[in-house]
This record gives sequence, C-alpha cells and structure tokens, in this order.
Amino acid sequence: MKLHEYQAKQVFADAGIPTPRSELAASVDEAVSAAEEVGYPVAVKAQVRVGGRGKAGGIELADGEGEVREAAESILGMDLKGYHVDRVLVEEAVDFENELYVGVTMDRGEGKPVAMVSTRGGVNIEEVAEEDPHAIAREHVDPAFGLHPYQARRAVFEAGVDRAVATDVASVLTSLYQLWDEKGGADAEINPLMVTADDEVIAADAVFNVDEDALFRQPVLEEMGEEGEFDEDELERKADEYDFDYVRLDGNVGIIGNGAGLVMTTLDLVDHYGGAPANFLDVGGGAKAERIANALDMVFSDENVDSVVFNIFGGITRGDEVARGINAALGEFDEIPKPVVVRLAGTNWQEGMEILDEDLVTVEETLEDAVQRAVEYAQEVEA
Amino acid sequence: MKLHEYQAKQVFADAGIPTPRSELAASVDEAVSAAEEVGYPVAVKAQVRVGGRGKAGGIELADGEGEVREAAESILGMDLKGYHVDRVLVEEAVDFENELYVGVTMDRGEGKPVAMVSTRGGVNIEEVAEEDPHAIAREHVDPAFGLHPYQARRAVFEAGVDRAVATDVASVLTSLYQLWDEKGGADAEINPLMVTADDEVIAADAVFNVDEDALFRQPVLEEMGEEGEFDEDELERKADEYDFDYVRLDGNVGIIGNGAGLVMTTLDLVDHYGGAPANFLDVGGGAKAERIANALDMVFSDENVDSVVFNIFGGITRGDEVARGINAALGEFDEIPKPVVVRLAGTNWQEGMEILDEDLVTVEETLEDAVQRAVEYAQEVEA
Amino acid sequence: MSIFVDDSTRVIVQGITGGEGEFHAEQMLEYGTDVVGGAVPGRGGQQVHGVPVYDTVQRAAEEEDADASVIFVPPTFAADAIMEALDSPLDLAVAITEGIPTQDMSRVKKRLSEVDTELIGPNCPGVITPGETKLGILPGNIFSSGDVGLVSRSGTLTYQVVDNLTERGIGQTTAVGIGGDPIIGTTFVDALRKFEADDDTEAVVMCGEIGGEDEERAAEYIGAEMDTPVVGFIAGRTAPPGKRMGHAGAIVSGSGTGTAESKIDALNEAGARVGDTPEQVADYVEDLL
Amino acid sequence: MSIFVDDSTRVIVQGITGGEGEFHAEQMLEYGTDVVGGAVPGRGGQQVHGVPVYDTVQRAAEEEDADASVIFVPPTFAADAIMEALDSPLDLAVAITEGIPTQDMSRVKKRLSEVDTELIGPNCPGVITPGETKLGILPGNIFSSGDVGLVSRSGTLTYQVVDNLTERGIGQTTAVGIGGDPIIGTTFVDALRKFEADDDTEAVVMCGEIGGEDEERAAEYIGAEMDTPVVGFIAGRTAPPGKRMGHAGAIVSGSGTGTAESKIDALNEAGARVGDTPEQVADYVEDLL
Repeated sequence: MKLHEYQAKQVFADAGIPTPRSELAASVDEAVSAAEEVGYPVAVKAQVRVGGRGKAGGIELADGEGEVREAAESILGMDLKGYHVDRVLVEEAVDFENELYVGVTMDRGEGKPVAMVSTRGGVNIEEVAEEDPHAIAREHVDPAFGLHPYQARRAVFEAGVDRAVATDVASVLTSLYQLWDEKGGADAEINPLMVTADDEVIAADAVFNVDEDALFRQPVLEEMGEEGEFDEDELERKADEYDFDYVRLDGNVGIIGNGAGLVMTTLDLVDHYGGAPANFLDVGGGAKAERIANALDMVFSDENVDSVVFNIFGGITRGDEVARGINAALGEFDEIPKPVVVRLAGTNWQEGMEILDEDLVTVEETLEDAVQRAVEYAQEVEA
Repeated sequence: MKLHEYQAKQVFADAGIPTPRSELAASVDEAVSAAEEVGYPVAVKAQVRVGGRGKAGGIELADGEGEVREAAESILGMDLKGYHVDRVLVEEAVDFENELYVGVTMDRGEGKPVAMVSTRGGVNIEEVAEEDPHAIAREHVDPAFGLHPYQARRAVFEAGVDRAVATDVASVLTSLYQLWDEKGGADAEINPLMVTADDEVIAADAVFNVDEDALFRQPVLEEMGEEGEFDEDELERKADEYDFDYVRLDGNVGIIGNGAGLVMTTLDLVDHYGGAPANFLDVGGGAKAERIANALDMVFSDENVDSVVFNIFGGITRGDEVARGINAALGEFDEIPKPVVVRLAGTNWQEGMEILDEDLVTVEETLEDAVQRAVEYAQEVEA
Repeated sequence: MSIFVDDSTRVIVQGITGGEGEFHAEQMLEYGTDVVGGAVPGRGGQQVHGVPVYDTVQRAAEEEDADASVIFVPPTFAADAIMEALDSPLDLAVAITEGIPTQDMSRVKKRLSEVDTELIGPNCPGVITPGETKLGILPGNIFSSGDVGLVSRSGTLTYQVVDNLTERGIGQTTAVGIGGDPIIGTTFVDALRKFEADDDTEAVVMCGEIGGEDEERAAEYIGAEMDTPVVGFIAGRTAPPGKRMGHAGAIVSGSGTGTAESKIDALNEAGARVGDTPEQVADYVEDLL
Repeated sequence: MSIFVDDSTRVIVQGITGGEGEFHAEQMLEYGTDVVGGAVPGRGGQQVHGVPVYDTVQRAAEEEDADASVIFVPPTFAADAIMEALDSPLDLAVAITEGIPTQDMSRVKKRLSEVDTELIGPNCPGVITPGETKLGILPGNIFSSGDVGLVSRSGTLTYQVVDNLTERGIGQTTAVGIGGDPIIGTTFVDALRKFEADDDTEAVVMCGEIGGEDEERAAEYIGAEMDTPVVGFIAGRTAPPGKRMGHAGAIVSGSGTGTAESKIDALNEAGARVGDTPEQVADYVEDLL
C-alpha cells in the first residue's frame, strides 16, 4: 500500500526526519491560503500515488498569489498517469546546494533489508542504478540486529556525502530504517534529500509503501490508506472494497481465477490464442458463492470487457460451491451482460459442471478450450 | 545498581506487569494512612536492597491500624543485614493459591540472556536451583532476536504452570524480558509471582538490578538509584560520591590500589601475611592527584582501619602523579591518622619514589614488603 | 524414492485446533499421512481426529518422535510458529499460511541460516509424495505416483500442470510447492538439487512466475550441475509491470531481471525447454520419458 | 614465534583522534608497532602522528592493508565500533574500552560467532609480543622477549607478574590481557590453545580471578589437551561474596563455581601449579625452564 507524499512526510516528520513546512489543499482557494501560511515561494504538488509527477506537469513552483492560483487551477482535477488529482500539497520551496538519495527496501534475493545512499539525488534513481550502480552505496541489514550505526555511517561515507552533513544524513538513514522496520515498510525513500547552503538536510519528497500483509499491526497507516483513496478510479475502489487482487489491463477478455499463478497463466493463454486480457482478478483460495458473485460484478463493471473466462482449479475451493455462486449471480440478470465461459477442475469439479446452468454460461472442460471460446466471443463482439 | 522493591514495582507496573496496590511510608503515621489508602489487610515491608527480608523480620502482615502501627514501629529504624530501614512499603496483602518464580538474567558463561520460570516460587530460588535444577525451566535468548514469543510459552509450559494462567505468565515473562532489555538490566525477578483463586497473576515482590555500565542510557533509573541511597551507611555514600569500586570488609588493613585484579591480589597478600583486609578500593586507571587524595580520605574514614597499604602498578597511571597526590593529601594533616605504606611500580615509579615524602609515608620497593609492613603496623596498633 | 517426505515421515500439525488445521489434518490422515501429533499452546492433552495435541512443538516432536511439521497458524503468529518449528528437533517445516509480513520472513530466513531444519513455504500448498504421504493442502486425488519431479511457486498452477501430466499417465516422484512469497525457505535450486540426487526422478517440471530472480538462479544451476532434464513453465508472460513497487525495490533487483522473458531465456540457455501452455509442458515431458 | 600479533601485524587505531587513542597510538608507534591508519567517522583525510585517518574501518583496512584494529572508543559507542571492526577485512580486533554494557557485549558475542575476526577484550590492556609489537596500553618497558606465554584477565596484575618474571630474566613470547568483563571475545581456552600450538612457548602463566567459569573451562582444556606446562594464579581468594548479584545470576552459575577455591582446585587437578603470590608464580615458572 502506497502512502501519499503528504502522508509519508507526516510519518517521516514524526520519526524526527526534517521536512519542509507544507499544507494540504483541496481547492484553489485552499491552496492560496495554504501558501500564505507556508510563505512564498512555494511548490504546488499533485497528491497522486505515482512517480514522475514533475515531468507529467503535476508540480509547479509559485511565487505570489497569482502564480499559486494558476498552478492549483492547472493541477487540481488533472488526470496524471491515470490517477485523479484531487488534492495538492502546498510546500515551502527549499533553496538547496545538493540533492541526495536515501532509501530502505527489502532485497528479496538476499532475504534482507538494504539501506541505500547516493549523492545523485533529485533524478530518476532507477536510471542512476542502471548506468552507474556504484553511485549508490548499499548496506545489507541483518534483520535480527537492525541497521548498525556504523553501517549508516559507512553508507554515507562510501556514497561520498560531504563530511559537513555526513552525521545528519546517517541519522536520517537510521531514522528511515527504524520507521521502515517498525511500520512494516516495503519501501521507504527520500528523493531528494536536499542539502542547504548552511548544511541543513531536509526531505523534499517522501515515499512510503507498506507491506499489505503487515497492515494488521499498523492501524494508523491502514486509516491513512483509506483516507488516500481519493486518487483512485471506481474499479480500483471496488477491488479494494471486495478485497480482490485486481489489475486492470487494456484488453477486452475479462478473467477470473483462483491463485495468482493460474490467473497469470490464463492471461498468457488469452494472449496465446490471439485475445487481449482486460484484467487480472484472483479470488484467492476457498472462495464461497458471494465472493464469486462479487468477482463477476467486478469484471462486468469494466465497460471494456466483452467476454469473461472463469477458470477455477479447486484445491480448497470446491467446484459445486463455485457453480452455485455463478448460477446465483447470473440468475439476477434479465439478460447476461457479457458471455461467460466457465471451466472447473479439481475438487468436486464434476458436481460443479452438472450444477452450472448452461442457459447462463458456456461450459468447457479444459483450460485451453475455455480460453479459446472466450477469445472467440470477444472477437465476435468487436467484429 | 539495585533498585528498591517499591522502585522495581513501579518499573514493572509501567511495563504492564500486574502489581499489588501499595504506598511508600517514611514514618509510623504515614504507614497508617498508607494502609487506609491501600485497604486492610496489608503487608508492611522494609525497603532495603537486600534479600531475605522476611526471615530477618523486615516484613509483617497487619490487619487494622493497631497492627500497622506496631509493625511500622518495629521495622522503621531497624538495622537489617547491615542496611538501615528508613522507609516501608505498605502493600495490599494478596490471597494466593500458588506462587511462581519468573526471572531474566545474563548467563555470562553462554554470553546470552536467559529467561526462567518455576512453579516453586515464594521460597529461596537459589536453593531450589541447587536441589532440583529441573524445577526451573530456562530459555536462552539470542540477544539479536530477543525472546521469541514461543520461548516464553515454552518456558511456562515446561515449568508446568497451570494452563489456566499460562498465557498470562508467558506475557509477564515477555514484559520482564523486554524491560530487562530496554533498561539495561542485570537481573530482573519476580518471586513470588502470585496466582490468585480466580486465576489472576500478580507480582508480589520485584527485583531489578541495573548494569551500572548501562546507566548512561537510563537517566530515570540513575535518579532512582540516587533517591534510594537512604539505606546506605556513610562509607558507601562516600564511595558513591567519589565513584570508587569500594567494598568494606571486617579487617583493619586499609587497601588502595589500581585495577581490580591487583587490588584483590593485595587483599590476598594481606591475608597471606597474617593480616586482615579492611576494604577493597580500586582507584581505576590513570588516577590523578585528587583521586588519590579522595582514596586516602575514604580509607581513613573507616574507623576500623589501623594501617594502609597503597599499591600502584602504573601502566597509564604515572608514579610521580600518584606520589604528588599522596604528599598533598597527607600534607593536610597535622598528624597522619594511620600509618601509610606505599609501593609504586611501573610507569615513572622511580620518580615517584623520589618524590614521596618519607616523613609522611613508609616506602617499600616490592609488593610483598609493602604488604608485610602494613600488616605489622596494624598488628602493632591492635597489640 | 522421493524427496523431502515419504511414508516414514512422522508429521505434527501446528494449529491443528483451528479451522484450516483441523480440516487439513483430516485430509492428510485420509491420504495416509502419518499425522502423529498437534501443537497448540494451551491445548495440550486434547485430541483432534484421534491425534494428541501438545502445548509446544518441542514436546510434540519429542513425545511423538516426529520428523516434520505442517503449519496452519494465522499470519499474525505464523512467523513465530515457524521459529518454534526451527528450534525443535525436526528435519522439515512446511508453512501453508498466506500473508506473513515480509519483514517477519526476513527474520525467519536469518534463523534458517543457523539451523539444520528445512523450511518449505510459506504461502505454499505443501509437498506430496503420491501414494505415500502429503504435507499440506494439495488435493491428493489429482496426483499419481511416477517418475517426474515437480517444483512450483504457485498452488493452483501446480494442480493444473499435474492434471495435464496425469491425463497422459505421467506420475510424480514428489511434487513440492515452494510458495510465491518474496522470501521463502526452500528455493527452486534447493528442490532441483534434491531431485537431481534422487535416482527415481527421470525428469523435473519447474513452474515459475514473474518477479524475483529465483528462476534465473535455478537456470544457472540447471545449466551447470544437472543431468536430469528439466521442463519449465513461466506464468505472467503477458502481465504488465502493473502497480509497481517503489523505486528502491527496482534499484536492488535491477531492470531486465524478474521478467518472464529473462526467466525463459535463462532456462532455454540452460538447456531446459519451456512450454507456452500447461499442455505443452506435458508434451515436452512426454517427449523426455 | 608468538601468538595473535608479530612485527608484520599492520594496525589500525579506532578512535585515534581522542585523548586515549592519540596517546596510545604514539606509545605504540614508539614501541615499534606498525600503526598504519586510524578510523574516526568524519575525520577522514586528517593525520595523527603521521598516520592517515579514515572515516570507516573498512576503508582504513582496505587502503592500508591492515590486519588488526585497536579500539579506544568511549563505552557509549564501543560495541558499535567492535561490530564495525568485525565487519571489516581484519583478523583481529583488540577492544581496550572499559565500561561497555554487558548486553551490548552479548550482541557482539553473537556477531563474533558469525565471523572469522577474533576479538581480544574488551576492558583489557591488549596484547604484546615483546620486541616486535604491542596493541593496547601495556607499558612496553616491563616486558622482555623470551619463551613464556602469559594470559590474564587483569591489567595491572599482569604487569605485576611480568615484573616478577622479568626480574629473574624470564621473557615472554606473547602476553595477552583478555579482560575482566563478564562477556569477552578471546577466552583463556582460546589463548591457551594458541600457546599450545606455538613452538617457542615453553611454559604459560595464566592469571585468573574469582567470578565466572572461564578458569574452570581452561583447567579442563589444560588437563585434556595441553603439553606445555601451565602455572596459574587466581586473585580474590580472600574476597568475600560482597554485594551479591541478584539470585537469578546465582541460579545460572550455580553455587560452588566461580570461587577462587574451585578455580585453584580445577587447575591443580589439571596438573597446573598455582602460586599463592606473584612471587611464587615466578618461582614455579623458573622451576619449569
């Protein structure tokens, strides 16, 4: 789960990391009074949970009311990489001499957290990592011990950070690691960490992604996540509500299945047979009738969908239960909105196949046949 | 550094461990009003930092004002194993069904913390350990991970604690380990941890000893230590003030030296040559003139001392510096209170020997001669 | 022969009194698994499906002379349950639980490096040696005994592939789901090494998916050290980057790794054929036997 | 020959810009120690007594091809400084610092079990191979080269014993103070094992003191595995239990261990003579040579 910049900055500030003065604004007038509060010049920053906001026109500098008004007008309401800009952060513009990068994440290959520092902040750090990996100093952390103070220092000195600010940067990295550790972080980043002319460091941006599986220990962050949904579209909100792993894609064949690997395989097969997947939707293990109905509602809500393939291989999930869920959900409609192809396998698949109402769905016995049939249906609609 | 029972209970209660209601009292009247506050019956408990208070008459049960008054009168002001009783804790008397033991300490042999649980609480646990080591369940803790929840549970179940209170006891042990870890503990113990008829657990006593070397991180505990000095005698307070490692003994030969091993060796030699050491006093490394003078003041303050042996082997400590300190300190006296024998070796020992004023001290070249001379002096005084 | 488990494996179920634990303990018993005990704090002395329950894993393992544990403990307590299994006299722990925080698993991984007990999972369907024993939630009826080893990161995808094999009469020595989480115990390489050492395994099917570099490492191992032929399958070839993790994650993994393309290329280079569909995987395996 | 260090040992001083560090770096240089660098965060690029200072131990070790580090860092930061040394390419770290919290050292001990670097100390005077090199605060002038090894838990007591030996013309191969703290790196057994393996060491003096069980373990080792004769000394025979630690500590150690009597008995049983006075220790050593 991603936090918005304004939320991450709050979390970082609470952990003792210096951040600029700022105010959140939901309207042009609010932006103006926020700017008065913060003091000119200010940066007006779109609050959407996606990177590269600057290049996409989501961040503007403003010195004076006129400029703030103009900036807020242009940014509020824009569509930024598919996200809806509903709030802006109006922030003190910091004069800086240097821009650093500090970050903490999990290195899944090593199975260990890693803390990172670079003097190449303020730019796309992934590109830096690609072009010049040595520009980023890395310290792998033993998760039982946590980040040792010497490791924070070593990362800072190895990155070549100026000695005048080395201790402060090490201390920011230590705080960042600690909050990442305590708050179930997936990624925590400051890019840029600005260094001012009088050797102060200040977090000019803030990224904090939480491990969704750790949210049960983080009620405050969970609430932030709900509060931050204002940049989502309707389908994403529905997926959150139903608690589905759902990703919307560009195609027109809706896909529902159980287990990420099998759903991905179904996507791949749609592609293999010449179709284009409209989404990834995993109902998870042991889904009961209501959840099956929710999944159908979810996929039908996407107007791009022309046909649906429903692929369940039951281990814990029982085929008869799935079949009843499908019958019940589709029975609600006077007319089925899009053709649905169902393939059931595994636990109680035969019972399921018998239960399925063939007036409502097309039944196929193999995965390959089911996918081909759904692709054909979708092609018929488009034709 | 030991905390008093009332202090340790405060620390434990703050960590969420259940403790009985109680009030501290410094006079009989205070004890009575404390008892009214707490509710009868109460236990009146001498606040001195030594074990075995019950057997020594430092704990009495009282039901009603008359009994409290009597108990407080008999306990306040008593000398308990050499400690002065200046305060009593007036505490709710808890009805219990069982008494358990839980403790955390450092196993120096293993280099690891160890958490312990026993159903044989309420008695001298050292004797239990001696007679029936298996009566105490032990879990060694990896200090990088801390006490795992399963370890706390395992200790509790292995000790044979009743399932009805197992979870609560495991949770007390976990809290005890955490506070031990966070507060620089040396030993943390609850004996007894009482189990009531309705399966509540409550810490009826509390021991918390802090690693003196960790006190720099524990300002609150350091303050408690100062506040708790009311049970000390004058010599102990002086040693605290001067920051000496000082232990008073029964003999009459005062001993000053640098380094624990060398000072202990000097004690052993005093014994070897037929004398009796009056104290252990280590001035530590690199002592300057003032510290040397303080050490002499310390030893002279003990009225049992008849002679003093001053044994310095200089590594960091310089012989000339020590000699000047001795001259200056003894020069203050019209008459030297007790004969002082000095032996200097190591760094600048010859310069030191030359500087020493032989009107004030007896100088010897070897450790053996110095000790023998001091023992002779002491024997002359006693004769 | 088989890897990890066989009909002599004596199994404890951690969390046997919970819904999942109780249900699958019964399923395992029905399959023929030698479930010898359960471990649930505070439930010692009870019985579930005739199996005695103990308060601690250590006690259960000692009393019942167990070799392995299957963990059905909710995610909140699962990492601690794994730690407990690793600190008990067991050879193998199989963690079924889904949704364990990655940081918890990072600590478990550290602990794993200090002990001899092996871990399969978490977030995995478990391990089965058809006709002998199963530890986990795999639907026993779709498996059959034979000479193909199977290792997979995905649960239901495993079933799909096994189904395609079984249809052609191709049985398995052992099938193991290693789990799809970012940090897991047994990796592809660990499982492949065991299959390579197993005389009865004539071919291995390896089902990977996008993300991480485990498949790339497996390909290196296959190319350098394996004689047993491997057929691969990689799910997620058409999955978009989707909701990206933060940049920090991308810096560490580097771009160009973790994609289906990089995994398929690596496997092909190592001499393993990679099927486009589960059906094709079965075709390739049939060719090998 | 010698143990731990010799004239080829290249030494870094951690905390070289502090009072103690600077003073003893100079003393070491005067003695002939090859002090090749210092490590102090934020002081990289400076020089102390002509020795270059680096910001990190790793950098200092790499740039100066160092083997060992001597640590003069205040107790607040000392455990971290040791951890840094253990995570750098060094064979040996010598921690002089007194007053490190025992819990900090417990973590260090855990880390020590994972690395190859050896630790001497903390709260120790260091190690000296007379005539070649010294790492620490030992007053070089009282030592002389010879064929007796010395290992001691105490600083000034070591000097006393060495003084008695030197008076009789008995020199040392190496003398090492292992420190008197409850948790230390190199133990008596570790040092004795090295002396046993050293062809030039004809006899070993071991100075222990009351508390802990290191001397008892050493006695076991001496009895079971040592050919080189050992003379012991135990300080604290007349020390009273004094201000006892809590009961918890006593439970763990058990009564009857840790006393001077138990240590002396154990050494005697192992065939080591134990002197009553430092003078007598020298007598016994003289008898052996």
